[in-house]
This record gives sequence, C-alpha cells and structure tokens, in this order.
Amino acid sequence: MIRVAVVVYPGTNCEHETVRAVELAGGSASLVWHRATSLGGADAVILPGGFSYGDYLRSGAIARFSPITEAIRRHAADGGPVVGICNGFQILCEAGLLPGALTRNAGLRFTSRPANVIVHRTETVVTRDYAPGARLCLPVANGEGRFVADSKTLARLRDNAQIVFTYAADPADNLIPGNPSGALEDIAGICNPGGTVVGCMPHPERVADPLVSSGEGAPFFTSLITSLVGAAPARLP
Amino acid sequence: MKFRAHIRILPRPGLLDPQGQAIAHALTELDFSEASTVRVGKAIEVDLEAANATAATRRVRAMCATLLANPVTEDFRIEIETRS
Amino acid sequence: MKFRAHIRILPRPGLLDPQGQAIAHALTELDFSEASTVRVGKAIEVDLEAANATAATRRVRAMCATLLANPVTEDFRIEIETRS
Amino acid sequence: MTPSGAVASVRPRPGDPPITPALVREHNLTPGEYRRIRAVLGRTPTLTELGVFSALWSEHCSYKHSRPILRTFPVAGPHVIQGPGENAGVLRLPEGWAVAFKIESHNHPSAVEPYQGAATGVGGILRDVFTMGARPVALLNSLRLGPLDVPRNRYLFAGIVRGIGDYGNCLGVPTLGGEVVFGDGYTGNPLVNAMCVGLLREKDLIRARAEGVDNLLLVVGAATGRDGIHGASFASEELTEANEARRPQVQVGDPFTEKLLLEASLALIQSGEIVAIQDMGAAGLTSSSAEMAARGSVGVELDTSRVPLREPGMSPYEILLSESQERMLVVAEPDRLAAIETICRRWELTATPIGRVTDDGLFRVVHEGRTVAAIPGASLVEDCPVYHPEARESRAAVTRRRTRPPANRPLPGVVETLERLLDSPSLASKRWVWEQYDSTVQANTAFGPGGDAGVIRVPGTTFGLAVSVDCNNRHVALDPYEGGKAAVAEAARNVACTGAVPLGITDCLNFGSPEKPDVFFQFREACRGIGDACRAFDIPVTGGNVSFYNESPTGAIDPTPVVGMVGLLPDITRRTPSGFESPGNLVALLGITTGHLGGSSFWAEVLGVVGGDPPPVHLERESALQRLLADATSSGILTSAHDCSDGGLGVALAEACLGGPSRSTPPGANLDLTTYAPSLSPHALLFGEDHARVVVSFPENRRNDLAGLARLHGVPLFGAGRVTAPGTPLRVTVGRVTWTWETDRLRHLHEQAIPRRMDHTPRGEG
Ligand SMILES: Nc1ncnc2c1ncn2[C@@H]1O[C@H](COP(=O)(O)OP(=O)(O)O)[C@@H](O)[C@H]1O
Ligand SMILES: [Mg+2]
Repeated sequence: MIRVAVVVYPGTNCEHETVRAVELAGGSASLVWHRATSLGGADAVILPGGFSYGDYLRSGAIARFSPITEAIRRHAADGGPVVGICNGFQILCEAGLLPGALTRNAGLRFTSRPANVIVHRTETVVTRDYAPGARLCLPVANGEGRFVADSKTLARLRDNAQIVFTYAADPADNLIPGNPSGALEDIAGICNPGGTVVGCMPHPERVADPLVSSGEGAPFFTSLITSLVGAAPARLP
Repeated sequence: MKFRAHIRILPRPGLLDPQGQAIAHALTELDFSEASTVRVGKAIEVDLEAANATAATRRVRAMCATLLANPVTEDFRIEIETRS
Repeated sequence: MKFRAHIRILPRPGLLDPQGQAIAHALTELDFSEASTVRVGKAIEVDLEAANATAATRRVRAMCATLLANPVTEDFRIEIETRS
Repeated sequence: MTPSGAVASVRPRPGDPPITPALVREHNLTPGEYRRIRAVLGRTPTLTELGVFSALWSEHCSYKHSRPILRTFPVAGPHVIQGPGENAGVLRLPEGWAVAFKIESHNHPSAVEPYQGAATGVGGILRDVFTMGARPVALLNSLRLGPLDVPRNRYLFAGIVRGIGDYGNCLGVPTLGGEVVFGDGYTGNPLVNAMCVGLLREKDLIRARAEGVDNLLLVVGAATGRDGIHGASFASEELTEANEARRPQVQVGDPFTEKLLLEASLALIQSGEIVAIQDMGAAGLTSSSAEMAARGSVGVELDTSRVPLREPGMSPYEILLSESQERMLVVAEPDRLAAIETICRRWELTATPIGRVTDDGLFRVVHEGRTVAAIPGASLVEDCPVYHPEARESRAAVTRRRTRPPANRPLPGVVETLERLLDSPSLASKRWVWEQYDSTVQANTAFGPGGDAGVIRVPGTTFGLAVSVDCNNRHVALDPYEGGKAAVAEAARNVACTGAVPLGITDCLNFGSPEKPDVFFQFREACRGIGDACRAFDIPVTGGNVSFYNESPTGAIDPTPVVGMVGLLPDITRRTPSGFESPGNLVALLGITTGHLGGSSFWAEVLGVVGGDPPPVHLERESALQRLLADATSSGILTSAHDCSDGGLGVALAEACLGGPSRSTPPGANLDLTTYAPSLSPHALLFGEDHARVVVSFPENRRNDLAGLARLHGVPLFGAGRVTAPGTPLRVTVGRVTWTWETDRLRHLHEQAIPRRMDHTPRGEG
C-alpha cells in the first residue's frame, strides 16, 4: 500500500482530515512529528494546513526550520511527491521548495468560503485524476493566501506550466469575487517543473468525503496514490 | 514641506507578546542564543506635508492616537525625517 | 555588552501593500488629508548580548536574513541601541 | 497544627496595606460579607485572603444572586452524564460517544479591548470543554452591539469578530453558527457570548475533582503575568510613572499556546496519568484550585513562589488572582510527575508542581516559606451569602408593552417593507462575520453558518450534531417569560429544521444589575420561561453562565438570555438544508399564522416602535413541529426547511430563496396565500412573528407523505406554491394583489447591509 507521511508542526490543525482523505483514496497515512529527521520510508509527504507556530511572524516562517525539513528536501530532490496544503504551501514557499510567497489577503481579513478553482495542469502528483480545465469548488480558509512573485518568477511559472490551480470568477456573480485573496494572476496553486512538488491554498481534504461534502477533493488524493502505484517499488530501500 | 514619519508601535510593557515569545524561541533554536527578549509590533511609514517638523510631529502623534495605535495595548514612537 | 536592536521590516517597493492603502484611506477620511503614501510592516525589538555594536549589527543582520524578513517580499533596516 | 490553629496563626505580609473599609469596598465585598469573612477566619483577613474571598465570592464565581433561580431548571434526563457544576455539561450520544458543551460571556473585557476580549472569551470556552476530555469540534458565538452608525460600535464589532476568528481559526475548530443583533442598549456594553461543543468517548470523561492526600498540583501551560488582575489594591493609588507598570493589564490571548495546551491536555487525560484537570479561568489559580478542592472535599496547599512567572516581583496576591490565559491546573500522584512532564514536553509545554492536596480542608497559600493565607476551603465556595433580591416589573416595561404604532400612521408598502427588513443589520446576512471564521476545518461540517443550524458529522460514524444559539432580546424585554420560552423554542426549531432532535441546552444569561428589582424580575421570569420550555421539550439544562451588571451610561441592556442548543441528527446523510434547492418543488407552510405583530422586527426596524406583547409561545405546537421535522427528514421527504423568526414569513421566504452559503443566482418562488389567512392585513400576514412556523419545500411526489405526517403530528400544513427557476422573482399573491421581488436585488440588500456600513474607517485594524 502507498504510504503517505503527514507532517505535524506545533500548531498544525488539518492533519486528521488529511489522513482521512488519504485513507479514503486507498492509501495509508501516518503522522510525522516535525522534530523527526526521517519520513520513515513514506512514498509521499503532505504538509497539511493549520497555523504552525501560530503563524507568528509570517505563516510558515518558523516551521521551515524544523528538523523534518531536511528529510522533505531530500525526498523532493529524489523526485518524491511533496504536497503542501494552505499552511503547508506557505511552508514550502518559505523553505524555497516552491517559488514566491504568500502574503496577507488584499481584503485584510481571514477569508473562509468556497472558491471556484480551475485545474490547469493535470501532470502533477495531485491532479492526474482531474480532467484538464476542470472547475472545482474547494473551500479556502486563510488570512495570508495572496500569492506574490516577481515578474521573472511569474514568467518562469508560466513557461514551465507550473501554475496548477487558479481561482475563477462565477460569471453570474456580481457580488462575490472569484479570487478570495487578491492573489497574483488568480494563482491558487503551483508546482515545481516536474509536477512532483505541489502547493495550493484551497483545502481539497475538506471536500474529499462524499458523506458530508461534494467529494470534489477526492481525486486530489487518488491522484497522489495512483501516481505512485507504478513508481513505488523502485523507491523501496 | 515634505516629511516622512517613521512610526513604531509596540505592545505595552507587561503585556503578553505571544509573537515575540515564539520568535525568541525560534532564534534560540537557530543558534542565535545571544538573543533574549523579543517584542513584535508594527512599523508604519507615513509621508506627509507639514509647515515644519514640529507640526509634522504633532499631526503624526494625532494619527497614532486616533487611528494607528490601540491605546489600551500599544505604545508608539515617532521619528520625523525631512524629505524636502 | 547588552544591546537592543530596533528592526523595521517593510514591504519591498513596488509590491502591493493593502494595509498601507487601507490606512492611507482611513487617514483621509479622518481629516488627515496631508498624509499621502503609507507603508506598513513590522517593528521588532531584539535584546541581545554582543562584544560590541558592530558585532551586534552583524548578528542582527543574520537574524533578519535567516528568519525575520522574507527576501521575496520584504526589506529590513536595523538600528542598534547600547543598553549597557 | 489543627486546622483552626493554622487559620489563627496567619499574619499579614510585611508591606501589605491595612485592611480598611475602603479596601474592602474596592474588592466589591459588602460590609455584611466582610463580617462573614471575619467570622469564618476568627480574625482580620490578610490582603491575600481578602483577594481570594473577593474572587470566589464575586458574582461571577459564587452566583450569589442567581443560584436559587438556576436551581429551578430541569437538569436531569436519560442522556445526562454531567449536569451543571462542572466545566461543561455532558450528554450521551450513540456508540459510546458523548458531547460536552458550554457557553460563556466575555462582555466586559470585549468592551475594553474588543479583539483580545473576544479572543480570550473563545479561549476560555475552549478550555472549559477540553478540560472534560472532549475534543472541541464546533464553536458558536452570540453578539450584541450598538447600532453601526456609531463609529465606536463599528470598531467594537470589527475587533470582536476578528478576535473570535483569529482564536478559533488558529485552534482549528470550525465556527458553525451564531447570531448578531444590533440595538441601542448595547452601545457601551456589547455582549460577546461564545459556545463550544466537544466530542469525547464516554469512558474518557474526566471531572475536575481534587483527590488523594499528598497528590501534586501542577501548573501546565503559559507563565503567569499580571493580566486581568482587578487591581483593587492599586485602585486607591494615584497613577504615577512608578506604578504605571503595575497597572492591571489586558488579558492577551495566545491561541498557539492554547492549541498545544489542547493537545497536551487530551494526551494527559487519555494517558491515565492524571487524577483531575481544570482550566484557570476567572480568578485564575484561586478559583481553579479552590473549586477542585471543594468538589473533592479536600484541602490544598499552594506555594505561589513556585509558579512560573512572566514578570518579576509578583506578589502572592497577584499570582493567585492573575487571569493569564492558556493555563491548566492538574492533580496527579507524585510518582507520575516524570510521565506527565514527558507528555507536556512533547507539546513544548512545561508542567510545574506548585502545591499538593491536603487532608485538613484548608485553602492554604505559602509564599517564600511564609503562610500568607489559610482559609477553611469549604467556606470559600459554600459560605458566600446567597441573596434573594426583590423582583418587580418596572412601570416603564408595562407601558412599553402597551405601546403600539399610531393607528393612523401610513405604512410603507409590502415590497418596500421586506426590502428594508433585509437591509437592517440585525436581519441582514451575517456573511461578513462568518466568512472570517473557518467553518470547514476538521472536514466534518455538513452545514456551516448561513442556515438555521450548523451540522457536523461525528467522525467515524454516520450520525451528526446540529447546533444553534438564539435569543430574541426584544421579545424578552417586552415579556421576559415568553421571551425566555421563545429563546429555547427558536433554538430547538432551528436544530429541528435540519432534521435533528433537540438534546439539551446551555444558557448564557446576560442581564443588568440584579440589585434592581425590574432587572431581577426580568431575570426570574426569563429563567422561568427557559425552564418551562425545557420541561415541555423534555430536555435538560446542562450548564451555563450568568453575566450581571451589564449596564453602561446609556442604561441597562435588553435582558438577553442566550440559549445554545445541541441536537442529534441520527443519520448524517438525511439532513435538511434551509434554502430552496430544486425548481418545481412544492412549497408549504407548517404551523399557524395569526399575524402577531407585537414586538416584531417590522414595528421596530421599519416603524421604529418597540412595543406590544411579543407572540406567545405554544410549547405543544413547537414540540409537534419538531417531531414532524425529524420524521420528515428521516423519511427523506424534505428538500428544505427554514423557520420563521425575525421578520416573519416574508423574511423567511426571502431567506429560503437566497438560501445556502453561495448562491450567485438564487431561485425564485411563486406562492399564493389567498386562502391561507384571509382575515389578515398584508403586513400582519407577511411580517407577524408567530412562533412554531416553518417554510418547507419538497418534491411533488412526496406531497401525500408530508401531508400524512403533518396530520399524524397535528401540524397544520398549507400548500403555498412552487420553487421557480434561478433568476426568477419571488412572487406572493393574495387575492388580486401580487407582490414581486427580484431575488438578485434582495440578495444585494441582504448581503451588502453589513459590509456597506462597515467599509468605513478600519480604526485600529491597521
Ligand atoms: N456571529 C456569528 N457567527 C457565526 N455565524 C453567524 C453569526 N451570526 C449569524 N450567523 C449565522 O447566520 C445565519 C443567520 O442567522 P440568524 O438570522 O440569527 O438565524 P436564525 O434566525 O435562524 O437564528 C445563521 O446560520 C447563523 O448561524
Ligand atoms: Mg432560523
């Protein structure tokens, strides 16, 4: 079975539902404390949402110095899947595993609501089970979700098709903007050129279970599992 | 004349400063063990017109008192830089 | 020796500063129409031990570069005050 | 030494001020109460002891004005595992689960510093729940503020909402609902009531009872500072530079530490290494230790010099009364200390022994080797005098109830009236508020804010909980008894609309000074109403909170007994949302409309008249309606159900169209009420606020099923029309008149009412 490490920092608070979403997708997941120095042989790693270190200073700024970061870096360098959701995305940017930064929402308020999201790239470890151009409705819940990058970085992201998700306006809606944070170019999620390191602000794990939600987040996790099914044996020690 | 006010707004002494605590803790873990207390607040720069530096200071103090600082929890300090 | 570093961390020029904009707008509404541009960042005070002021500055600069400021979005300025 | 010898031998600390009548008064103790303290001790109290008595004999800790009234609430029931008296009430759920829940006020701190006051209010209620061994799974909040055209009220509103959001969001607990009401009486005295719901395995329940002589008392969590000390000892000093730093300090919340404390506390409880645990809330170390000791009928000895401090030079008085947040008091056997320290260290916290359990029944405090307090423990929690204040309705209240809008007054048209109601901040959409709260974290949320009740699934099961907080303070002000009943009825109806069965309530009783006969009358009558409604619905009151003395220069607040309700939804896949979903569905009205306009939002918000008798609550009709909704949901008949409350049928119909959390193009409805209540005027029909009414929609082929169930439960049902396509208007016909509202316009009014008033100067938000 595909094994996923879900990293827990002090202040992480989405780890349990992330584990459940992995399990619903047919994988097995275990929590890894941030002071660990190894991922325990996991095939993939997810940095879940929350408020690591209270988001004090800047979200993700303190967490990136945790001992586990080295193991995550190595895993990513070896081509292993590394996924950051919300606070996890912020940590990946702070750690330099993804470019750009996530800054305070333009509206200056924490914003929690469903957002329309378009899947732009399906060759990533978390989107291969979505149709290209698919429109999803995923919850966002953050105070610092506004993606920014300088123009060179942005050009690189475009050229390498590293923009995975963007926010989309509901054309019929003249009241609520599509982009909840004012993110540059409506960017909701990006990846490394290979599509193995992915960060996104919306929370697919919150809509993975059809019992209480739309289930639209489930393919995010099945993608992670299926992308590894072929690759997994080669990666065993 | 043109001035730039450099305002620092910091939590009042004695108040818990959770951000400062967390940063102090992180600095220690990062081998900056020479750092002890850390306090975190806001830095605000305001560009303004005023007749002279004294007038500028007076206006910026009023801005702090009415809008920028929370008198219950914060103290502020102002420096005025002449720009022209 | 004991020092206190006064650090100001401000958004890089050119970057959108929604907080600064909101405050500028509010100042105008409150009859502080002489204020124009406003920029908002963080003020951090760090108390530290160092051999001398130069060493203190060097260490605080390292703290800013590693942890306190994000080079993608922020610039920092340091002033060192001698405490003893 | 004998206990009485130990009490007798305590001497004042050098440097403590003498105990004068003025000092006693500053501690909010009456001369009679002070005499009683002297009698208990057989001597003059030390300053430290005076502080301890003043804390534990305060209204907040002792319930000295409310206890006899609270005793009239029904507290028993087959599901009750823990009733009032603990940190939170606990009710039994299926499959070995239990739910712990409680509501609490943080009104005064929020008036002084809205952000920190509200944030620490949320922190406190979270601790009350996880101290029982329950993991918090839902938060709710009930807010009262003065009108938004006053800048200070906007400042308070913005700060309170941000404070609630930042704290709960950081903890990762979804906020599932709440209410916000604006009214003149709340200017200068906002109300902030926060409710928390937690889940636990019944076997993990732990009570805050100190036991076992020589067991250790440990402080876990944050260091102690001068936060929130009432500063009575300084109040007589002139404020100088020198004592500036010793001024009482605002309590600052640290949600990050709270999150660590939450995880550490649950780990400690599940490890079995501890005997008891209690959070340090109001009056901090003093009340937590004294109450734990009293529950276990033991004594405690505290060494305040061992408490980890944030600031140097704190006196035992300050350490005992500090309200620093994010701290827990733990009782454990001495040989478990190492195991406890290990668990705490895992969560980057410390556990520090600061005292022990004793067998002499004394509350004893030692500081740097000197005994600074020795008080018979039972006297602290049991000997506080109980008051039975006079209760008399004021003449002004009677007059107000007789007030009607002038008969000859021209009324705005029906179309305009509904629009004005939807645009009034009290009735408007609260999206501006709840979008600042994470409502989906934990991934169990089936219904977040925006409907009648929040619904979560109990993890790993197929059943759920529905939660709501409610109070129509205007109704309570006009008729406290009916208003009290109405708060319970509305909360139950909201929960029932989702298909859930009401299980129990917690209440937060916000009133003015109980020493005023008219306020105490309101209090007594509102409580009688709450009790009667609970008995009729056969649900217990499992706990709550009393907040008296809510007065400001503009006078007392409206009496505001907020009811927090928890209901059980047996099958999470069968749940009913509040908004219309499917064009073509039939729309029916359940219940009886008499067009009762007394106390209505129409009178108050549109005509500017607060008056009349509020609608009477028919508890049997409410019960029947609740049962019908549960049955119709479990049979899968209903597509939507939304109750009529503020603004009556008209507002309920509009809200049913505007529906769920994100509807860019709301559906419309085409309804004919010609034969529904033919004798009523249009305003009475659409804006009267009779209780026990719900608007439902359902597929045409379930019409007979619903009619059958309605007959079975004796609930009148009227087929009103149909849900129409998105983008079509809401049309209501009576005879030859048809009123038409474009739903897009209604949506704008409803959604923008609060943002357009708040998008002014974000004072203090920079
Ligand atoms: N302070 C708040 N926090 C969270 N949700 C809120 C708050 N105020 C109102 N809401 C939500 O807005 C919706 C409408 O509130 P309200 O009109 O009071 O409902 P009702 O009349 O059914 O009790 C409800 O879902 C409620 O939970
Ligand atoms: Mg309702």
